[in-house]
Amino acid sequence: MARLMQRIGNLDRRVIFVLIALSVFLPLSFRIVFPNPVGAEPSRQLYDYVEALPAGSTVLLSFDYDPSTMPELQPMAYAVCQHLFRRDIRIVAMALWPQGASLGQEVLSEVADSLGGEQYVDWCNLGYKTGGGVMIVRLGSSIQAVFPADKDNRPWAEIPMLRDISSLTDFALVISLSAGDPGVPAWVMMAGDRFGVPIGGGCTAVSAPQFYPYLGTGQMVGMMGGLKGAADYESLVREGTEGAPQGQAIEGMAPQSVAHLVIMLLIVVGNISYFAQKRKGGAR
Amino acid sequence: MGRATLPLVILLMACAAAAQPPGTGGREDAAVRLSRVGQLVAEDVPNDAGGVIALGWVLDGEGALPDSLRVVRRTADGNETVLAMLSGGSTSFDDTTASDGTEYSYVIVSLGTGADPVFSGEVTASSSAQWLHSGRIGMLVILAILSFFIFWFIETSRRGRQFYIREIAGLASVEDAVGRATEMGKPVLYIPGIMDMDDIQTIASMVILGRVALKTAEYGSPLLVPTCRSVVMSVAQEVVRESYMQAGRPDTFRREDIQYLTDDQFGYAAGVDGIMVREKPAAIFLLGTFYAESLILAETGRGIGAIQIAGTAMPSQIPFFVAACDYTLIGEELYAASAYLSKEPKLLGSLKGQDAAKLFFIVLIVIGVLAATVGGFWAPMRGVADFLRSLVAVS
Amino acid sequence: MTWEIAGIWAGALLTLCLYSFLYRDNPFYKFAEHLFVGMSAGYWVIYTVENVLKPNWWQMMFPADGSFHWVWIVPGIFALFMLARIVPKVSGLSRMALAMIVGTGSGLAMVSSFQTDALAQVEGTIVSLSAGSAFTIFSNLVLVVGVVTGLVYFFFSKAHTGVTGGAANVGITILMVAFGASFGYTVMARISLLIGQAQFLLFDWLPTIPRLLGMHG
Amino acid sequence: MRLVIPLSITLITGLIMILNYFVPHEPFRFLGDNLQEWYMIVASAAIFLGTINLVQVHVRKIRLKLTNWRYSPVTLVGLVIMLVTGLIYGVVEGAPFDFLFQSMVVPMGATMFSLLAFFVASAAFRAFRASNWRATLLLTSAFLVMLGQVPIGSMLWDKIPLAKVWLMAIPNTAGQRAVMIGAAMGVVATSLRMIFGIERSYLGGSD
Repeated sequence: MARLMQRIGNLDRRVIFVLIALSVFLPLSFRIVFPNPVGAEPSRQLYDYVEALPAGSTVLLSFDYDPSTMPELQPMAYAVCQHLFRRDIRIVAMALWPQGASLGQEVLSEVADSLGGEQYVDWCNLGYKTGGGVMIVRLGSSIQAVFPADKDNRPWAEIPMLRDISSLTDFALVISLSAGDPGVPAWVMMAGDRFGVPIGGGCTAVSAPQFYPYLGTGQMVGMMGGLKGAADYESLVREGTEGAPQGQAIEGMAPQSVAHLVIMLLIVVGNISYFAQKRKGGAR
Repeated sequence: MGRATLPLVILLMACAAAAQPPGTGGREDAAVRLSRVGQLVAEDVPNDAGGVIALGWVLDGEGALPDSLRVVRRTADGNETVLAMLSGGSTSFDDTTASDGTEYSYVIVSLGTGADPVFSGEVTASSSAQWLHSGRIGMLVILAILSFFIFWFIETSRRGRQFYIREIAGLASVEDAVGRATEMGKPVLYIPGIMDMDDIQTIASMVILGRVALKTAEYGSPLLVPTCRSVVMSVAQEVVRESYMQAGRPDTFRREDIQYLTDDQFGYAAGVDGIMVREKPAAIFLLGTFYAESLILAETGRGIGAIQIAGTAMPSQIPFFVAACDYTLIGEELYAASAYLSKEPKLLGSLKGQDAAKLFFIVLIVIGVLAATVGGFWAPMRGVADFLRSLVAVS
Repeated sequence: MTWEIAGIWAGALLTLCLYSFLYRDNPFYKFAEHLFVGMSAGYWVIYTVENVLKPNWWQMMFPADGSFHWVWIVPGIFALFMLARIVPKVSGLSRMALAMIVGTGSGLAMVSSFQTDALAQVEGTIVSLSAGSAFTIFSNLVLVVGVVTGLVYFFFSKAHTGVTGGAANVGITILMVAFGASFGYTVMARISLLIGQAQFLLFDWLPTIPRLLGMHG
Repeated sequence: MRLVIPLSITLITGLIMILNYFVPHEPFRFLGDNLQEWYMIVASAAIFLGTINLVQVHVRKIRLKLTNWRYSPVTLVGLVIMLVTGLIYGVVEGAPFDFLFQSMVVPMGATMFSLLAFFVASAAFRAFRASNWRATLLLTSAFLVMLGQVPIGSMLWDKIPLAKVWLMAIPNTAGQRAVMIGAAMGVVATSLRMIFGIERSYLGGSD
């Protein structure tokens, strides 16, 4: 028994590598999906807030990320857009990052086609503007001044859904999908604290901890953190309405769960073999 | 109306409008009434190099949204210039053409097709440059105090005062790591991080490289230094050559062992991994700024069984070095390495100054927390806590 | 065999070559590694010229309107000093350029890190231990004790014995809990990188094989 | 003493950057802003030094037939291809240079980055041994946070995700803050030593 423990103790790294490879490639190739119970997580707070919004209100969705953080933030965009269209809430999209505008356009047009949303009536994309927080302050007084026309240069006046929108306070909620700076902090400081607009958000797993304090103080009404947050929102949207397509985040959660389990098991096994050897009178 | 009289008419209307208190509407009975620019404020932009006056206003809601707003500036001697034509919804404008010290007065005119121009009230301001950034005075004071500590202790160390420095495990083992490499006839690998010579951790790493090179020169084991930046390569070559000269072994210095790989973060990681598995160094130093590639290097280094001494001030990467390396210099310990290895009086003195600075912050935090806690019951103490916070707050 | 498929195949094969390193060093890894170093070095030279040297220097010195701004010669001279390292005779000149880089970097680092890493963190740590629920008070206490004892751990000029020793011990303990937490937290981000590459191999590359065989089969 | 000029340049540039931060008034704003542009130009221009060194090292390897010299041409060819396509076709999207970058360099970078998934596991297996009570704390907090990240964690006990949030919000913040404040003191001291020429080894010695 001790020899087995000793061999496990210094297991060849390559066995661990094979285990990790399998735990990622297998669930992906067989498209396995795990149930994803959503506790009282910040992602649920955001879902409940959007669920409580009156139909016909308008939400500002800001795409503040770029292709390098798509794996975590693009599934959030799909989940949020599906939820907003199902609640027939109108979406005004914009971006604080240059590539965010085209990423947003991709998501909005795809989700709108599948759920019958009509551009310029149910959603529009104002595109990217530089300036970060400073630009948001100007949005507080007049959005038209900052975005005289939308991403495809269609003048503000010719977009029917924007007729009764003049400044940030006309939005029922602002959701920022943020990969870093400028992003959620700029929206919370400039739009939330200064103009009192409710702020929701989605961010990468790495930057989630620094936004938890905003949830505590109510400066944010909810937040999706990393792939887990995206998967939570996806499962909540699917619970709310049947027939919603299976999201990418949920598919990503299966290999994540298996890989995490494998690593945790390795730690446990490593310690068991360590203690077994120690009781045997120190490492031989 | 001739061209010449137009400004005159505007002037008259400006006086007429100015004479009237804003907001009382008035005799404009044109078809469409434009909303007037109210609460106009003009002030010098603070903490700048001068020459900029910031205008801010709000459109009173009575009239229609003007198509455009004309910003008019007048100097004391009466000549008038139109600074800009803004879109109807805008509520602020920066006049960056002001020259310091001259008094300007500003009027904003709401314009709309088929409607009379509506004039705002007139405000005056002049721009100026500030010599000291008002938001950063607290920081300047604290930085001056801490720098004084550091220089003071460097001075006392110059006058012969001996300073104690505690044991730092990672640095105590530099000697026997290089010794072990020499016994096994294997090279020593020094990885200075992936940032350039403007990064303070890379500068600290170059200083430590000089000390490590002294050891490898004495022991005679090869020293490999793959770099991710060209400037770091040339500094490393210079520093190592100097150490080999000081150790009296200029002949064993091999410039080709200090080579540039690529500026790419992961290209560099791939290249260094290749060097590790082929050269099989017995001792590996990872000192400087690292990002995600830290664990790629450290875990490969452990795979070949080398002694690894790592050090970085990147909080996100320290956990990976702690997990994969034998010794890890955490944050400030990286900057203390040069003083520890050289035992030079002025460097030990500056360490003593750093400790004094940390003590200063500990005292500041403790007093602040006590004040904030007691402040819950006794209001003036909350003032103390707020004062301390404002001291360290920087805008 | 469109360019697009060729690109996917090149990427997939090089991916497999680099993954072979997990087994052990082998000719495939050596090939991919050397190619990666060469191509990325070449990429960064072009990137630096196109995105830094041209817009921030050349076009500033010779703007489109044909005028000439002499002030931009100064960085040009320092750049030549830096490149003088190639010529052994005058390589001493490179010290001037080096001194400029180190001086600017040190000055910038001193003020920015002092503001963001020191003062902002101290300001954030001055919290009340009497407000909020018992749980918040406990959390704030752990936060303040953690920061203060953590700083004591970093004391160099005093031996970690007696009171400072005790405080430093508490400090390093909280540091270890912090490192454990942040290690555990980033596992998910690292796994999602592998998921991304797995999806590239499984869903972008593999499907091209039947299409290729279909064409030739 | 030949080092006087470089050391005075370091002193002047260092002071300019500090004064630029505290004094918005004219000479320092202009000098400081320009200096930040200039030093980036100088540091970027140095990239040619590295490329020349890379070529020299590999040409020497081929000439002397050192171990693995057969792979050196691969690096040189890769370098030349990217330089040539970059110069001829430019960096516009879809051009050969961008195609080579997107289809070869980017996937190789992503693959090296993804090696971390394997190395995180092997590092965790070996490092997280409860050898002493402090290592046990390190192991437990990592274990708890990992458990809190995946759905299974919340299924076991719904407090686990909250424990994860607390571990990340309080001890992790405290630890990171202590490291950052300490490191900032190190930065201030090191910068002062550099700017005032107390530390000059980076300039190398006599020539």
